[in-house]
Amino acid sequence: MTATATDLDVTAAPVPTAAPTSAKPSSYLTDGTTVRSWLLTTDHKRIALLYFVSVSFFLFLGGILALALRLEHLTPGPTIMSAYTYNRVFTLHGVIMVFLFLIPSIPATFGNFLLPIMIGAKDLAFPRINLLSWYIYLAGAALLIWAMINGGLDTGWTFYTPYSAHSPSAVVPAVLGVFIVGWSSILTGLNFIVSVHTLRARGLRLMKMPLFVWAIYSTSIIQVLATPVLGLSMVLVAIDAGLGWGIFDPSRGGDPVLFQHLFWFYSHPAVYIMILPAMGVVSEVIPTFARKVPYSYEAIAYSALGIAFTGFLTWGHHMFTAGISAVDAGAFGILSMMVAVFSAIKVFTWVATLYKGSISLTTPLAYVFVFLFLFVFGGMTGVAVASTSLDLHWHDTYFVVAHFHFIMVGGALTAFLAGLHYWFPKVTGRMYGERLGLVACVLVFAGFFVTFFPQFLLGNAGMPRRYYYYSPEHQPLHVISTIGALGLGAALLLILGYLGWALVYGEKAPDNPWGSRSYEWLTRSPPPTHNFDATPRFALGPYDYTRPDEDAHAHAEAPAQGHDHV
Amino acid sequence: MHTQRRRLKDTTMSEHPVHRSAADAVAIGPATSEPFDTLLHQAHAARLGMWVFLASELLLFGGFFALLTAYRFEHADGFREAVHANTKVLGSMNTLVLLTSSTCVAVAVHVFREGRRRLAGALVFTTVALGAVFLTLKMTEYGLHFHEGIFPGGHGEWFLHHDTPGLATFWTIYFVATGLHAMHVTVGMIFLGIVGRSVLNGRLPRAHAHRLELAAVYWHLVDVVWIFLWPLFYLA
Amino acid sequence: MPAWLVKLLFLPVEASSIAAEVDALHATIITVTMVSSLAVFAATGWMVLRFRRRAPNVTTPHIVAKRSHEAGIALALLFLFCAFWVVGFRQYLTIEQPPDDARTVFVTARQWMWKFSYADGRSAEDVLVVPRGAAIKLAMTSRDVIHAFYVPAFRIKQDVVPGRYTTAWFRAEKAGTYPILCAEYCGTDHSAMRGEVRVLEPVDYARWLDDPSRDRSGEQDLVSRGRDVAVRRACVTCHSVGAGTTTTGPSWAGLYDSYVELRGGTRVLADEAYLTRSMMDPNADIVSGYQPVMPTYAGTLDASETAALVEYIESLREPRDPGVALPKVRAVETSSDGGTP
Amino acid sequence: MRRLLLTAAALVALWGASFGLSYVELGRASLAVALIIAAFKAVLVVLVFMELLHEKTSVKLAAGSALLTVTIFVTLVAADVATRAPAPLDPPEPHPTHVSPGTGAPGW
Repeated sequence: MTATATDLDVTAAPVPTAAPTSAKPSSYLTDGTTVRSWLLTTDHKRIALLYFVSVSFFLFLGGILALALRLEHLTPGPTIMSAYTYNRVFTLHGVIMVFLFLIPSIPATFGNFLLPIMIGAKDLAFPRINLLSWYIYLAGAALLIWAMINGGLDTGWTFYTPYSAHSPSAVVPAVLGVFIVGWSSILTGLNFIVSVHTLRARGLRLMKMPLFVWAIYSTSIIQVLATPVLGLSMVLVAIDAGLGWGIFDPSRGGDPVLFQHLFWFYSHPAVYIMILPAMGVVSEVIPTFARKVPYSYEAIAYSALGIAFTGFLTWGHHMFTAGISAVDAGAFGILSMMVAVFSAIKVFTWVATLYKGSISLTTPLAYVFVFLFLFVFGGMTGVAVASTSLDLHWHDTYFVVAHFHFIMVGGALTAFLAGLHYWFPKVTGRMYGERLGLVACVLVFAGFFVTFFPQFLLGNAGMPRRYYYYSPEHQPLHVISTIGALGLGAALLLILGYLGWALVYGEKAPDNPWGSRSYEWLTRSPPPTHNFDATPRFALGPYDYTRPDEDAHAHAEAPAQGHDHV
Repeated sequence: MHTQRRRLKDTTMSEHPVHRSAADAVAIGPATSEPFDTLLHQAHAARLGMWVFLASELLLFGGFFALLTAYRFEHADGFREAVHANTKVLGSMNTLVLLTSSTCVAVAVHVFREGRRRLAGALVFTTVALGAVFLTLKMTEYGLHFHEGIFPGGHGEWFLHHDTPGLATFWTIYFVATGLHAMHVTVGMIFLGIVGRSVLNGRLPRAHAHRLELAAVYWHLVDVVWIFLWPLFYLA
Repeated sequence: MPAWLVKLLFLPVEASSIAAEVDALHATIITVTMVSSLAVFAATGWMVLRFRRRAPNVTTPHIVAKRSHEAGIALALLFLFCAFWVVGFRQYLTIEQPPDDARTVFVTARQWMWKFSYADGRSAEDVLVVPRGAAIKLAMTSRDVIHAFYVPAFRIKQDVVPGRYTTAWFRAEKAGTYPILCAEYCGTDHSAMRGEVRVLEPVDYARWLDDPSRDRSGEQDLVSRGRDVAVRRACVTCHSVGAGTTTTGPSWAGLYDSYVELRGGTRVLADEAYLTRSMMDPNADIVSGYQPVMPTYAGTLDASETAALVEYIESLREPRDPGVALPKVRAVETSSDGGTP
Repeated sequence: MRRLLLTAAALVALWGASFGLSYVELGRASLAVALIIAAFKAVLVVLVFMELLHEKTSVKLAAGSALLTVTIFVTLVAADVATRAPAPLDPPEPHPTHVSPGTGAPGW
């Protein structure tokens, strides 16, 4: 590579260190402390925190509902609620967790916070649209919650017609709420895509971006291209339920299976909206704590794009029993296997990255190991379900419930927790206690496994999902599952407790507590409002652990001066 | 080496006015929005943002294309019958109106870049007027349908005499899809109207031509969607 | 598959001709799943011990993946997954295509019961009786929303879609009684929508066929059961069942399949789904001219009572063509024996 | 400018061709013909009017991936409906798709 005046500086010449910062440097947290300065902020970091507070609230709400469902299943008949209530509670749990927690969880919080920093930008390309997307999210969420309180919703989060067209519950406001939340997701994705293409710092090639950026970028593609179809199918359900025009009503020549095509065209890729950012977190945490260059940067980056692409080809595997043609079932079956290959490549690359590293088993890495185990387990059961004939037994049973909870809780939530611990010092400027962190991680793993592993067995035994009454012989497994869920809930509360404590009393975090090479650690903890005090020079790659810390840092720092014009 | 080539591609602009020369960019001055250094840079981001948004819009209508294709397989006879009953002449005139309007706005962008502000403004408002003509024709069509007794949801008298399976579905999708399209036309008209005003009164400097381009590109997408809806609903 | 493995996996008894094959694939893939996830766990665990950080600020080598290795692993996995798919899809095709000698039973699903109509014109609710060893083809449709016909012991599941027929078939290989479940969420009493398959030895089946009383199977037919429910639950104190009389609620006579005008001018078709909804959530659609005084019957009426009531209200429509109306069988179908046992 | 006007002329010509052909009985091919002509028109609008030819790679990527995704979507949905085995039976009598005779008013 040639170094020119207008190009990336890769010369090894040491650069003068930035002037030592004053005793109490301003950060994005202290730069304006009024409520107004938060609610009208266009700073991506503050918006990320606004999102974080919102999604945590909905995680809590969805979690309470999940516990209520588990308690109901302590006995085969009525325990604490009626069938009528049960149907509303599981719908509410699904809708909140999918649309209000999982979809925005990592992209809108960590993605929002870190993506601009990781590409050396001052903010996202459209800061005001970024704030707008949070308000749209809130508006959609408010409408959804309003619908849930005024009339409830008993269609399941899948809104299958014709049931949703006939359901006596508040289908119309609920689906419009989902429609609105969808726009927030599209705008976030749009912002990320444009930022990656136009706001990378000088010399930061695409293939030098941190892998988390690749993951978020791939996620954004799905958000932009799949969400509008969800929007359309929600509008059509609202029309069928509210106006009775019957687009999917068989009595007027409609075909309810087509609704399922439209719905899953979004909702299957939506699974990758949840898991791809999680993979991005894993790709950051492993190199940092193993102090190791990823075994294959390209494999991880390209497989993220590959998953995003093949994600669009596989929705039909939700419909093997729905009455689609055998040809389509076959096509969707084999296309689904492609996703598994891309995911497996990632797992191999991550594990291989550990080889000959210098591994420090901290809380984030512990969560990543939990992720790896649960993700492989959950992913392989996905392969099992995609093997068409097996799906005929498992479809719509607890096996499927266990499978997607392994991916979404075992995968996405675990990675969310990994990211939460990993970036906690950067975001808050405080350190959390490592010992409690590891204890909580073990508890989360145990609680999760005890909750969901029995559900695989329930599915094998032929227990359908969304069942209020179940056969008494399934009771022992349900009781075990409920005990696990209580444990998982307690572990999450423990995390909430010690992180809240650390927020106030935790010791001050250094700028780069983990000795990472990734770019977000080049700035202060917490970062200043414009992310970097001086225009950073990304001279080394984000994973260069072949040099010692001092050497690496020398490359990263740049003199404080005005930024260059592109 | 590779790096350098990439950078060149990113910063050096082609001859086409979409990408002004780097020197021009400096003349244009600083960006008006925080994360960008130059206006040129900001304009590119805005254009990319609009295209990504249009990609999203295309998928929104993609849902209709999928539904129409599938239902055509299921109800071939019903769809043929419904297409024959549709107001073909009016619908086709509307296609011509939209094609003309697209031409107008494309020329408007072109002449605005050359500095012919008044002509550009006039063309933009011609486009808006053509949009209004489109909507008027569309409303006339709806009126004719209602008069015949064709209402969405398979309601109305017409369906008493026509009972081929698929007719209700065709008309419902027709009303929903063209209605959604008409909403996009309206949004496009508002967008063009706002930009057109600032073109006419000179408050949109040449350096900000990308704002006009954004409105124009959006208008073209509305046209492209209609180009496909037209044969599906009116021709065959 | 060996019985201990079936037990270990918590699977139901293998009662159909395809169950053993499907379970074999199941066991294979689950074994691969367990082994691979444990291998990843073990590998990470070993490396954490072997390569634990001994000193801060050490440098590590840059080990670059060989393209050939990456491609090799990817291809090997693709091959493995495709092998699963080939086996699974072949089984799927077998399960989807009924053999030529299959006997047809018509299945009508509705909230929340199953109705089985045999080709000789007789029918029964919630109980499907079949001989062991014979291929049975189910031609299924729904009267309201989507349901799914699921017999865990047979390893088959098929959605039952309104407005069209879907098919499933099975060959039961063990005599006994197996539960039928609805696997597609269909409303309040989804989990109570249960039936059973009685697989009889051929001798017993012949005896059952000749039993003149089997039409009723000792039970009332659905319409008269609905009438009883209407009286027992005091529906008829508010709803008249004859013409003319105005009472607290809308009359049931001629209600089914008519358009009902609601408050606010909306008109809805009184189909099965509407009737069920009106019992479960009466305030969802208030018929114009009536007060919202009806309490919800969700939790009061059980699944079969609801279905019987709907059937009864249907019977009060203007009479068109009385009798059991079996759907028209297309020409391709009539050439076979039509499923007459 | 010349290029814009030439494109406009081509669009109008294609419109005329499509409109004229709709009066010719082509049977099942008529929709295919109309859609192919529509595709040509769309390509002209996108490449010339929307200046996609001169945009940067990122913009081309956005347009291309949207097109690809829509194609996948429509193809795989259509593949299902087109290859479904014929139903073994006619469905039970459908509900009437209309309101009671005489009332032209919509049911909403």
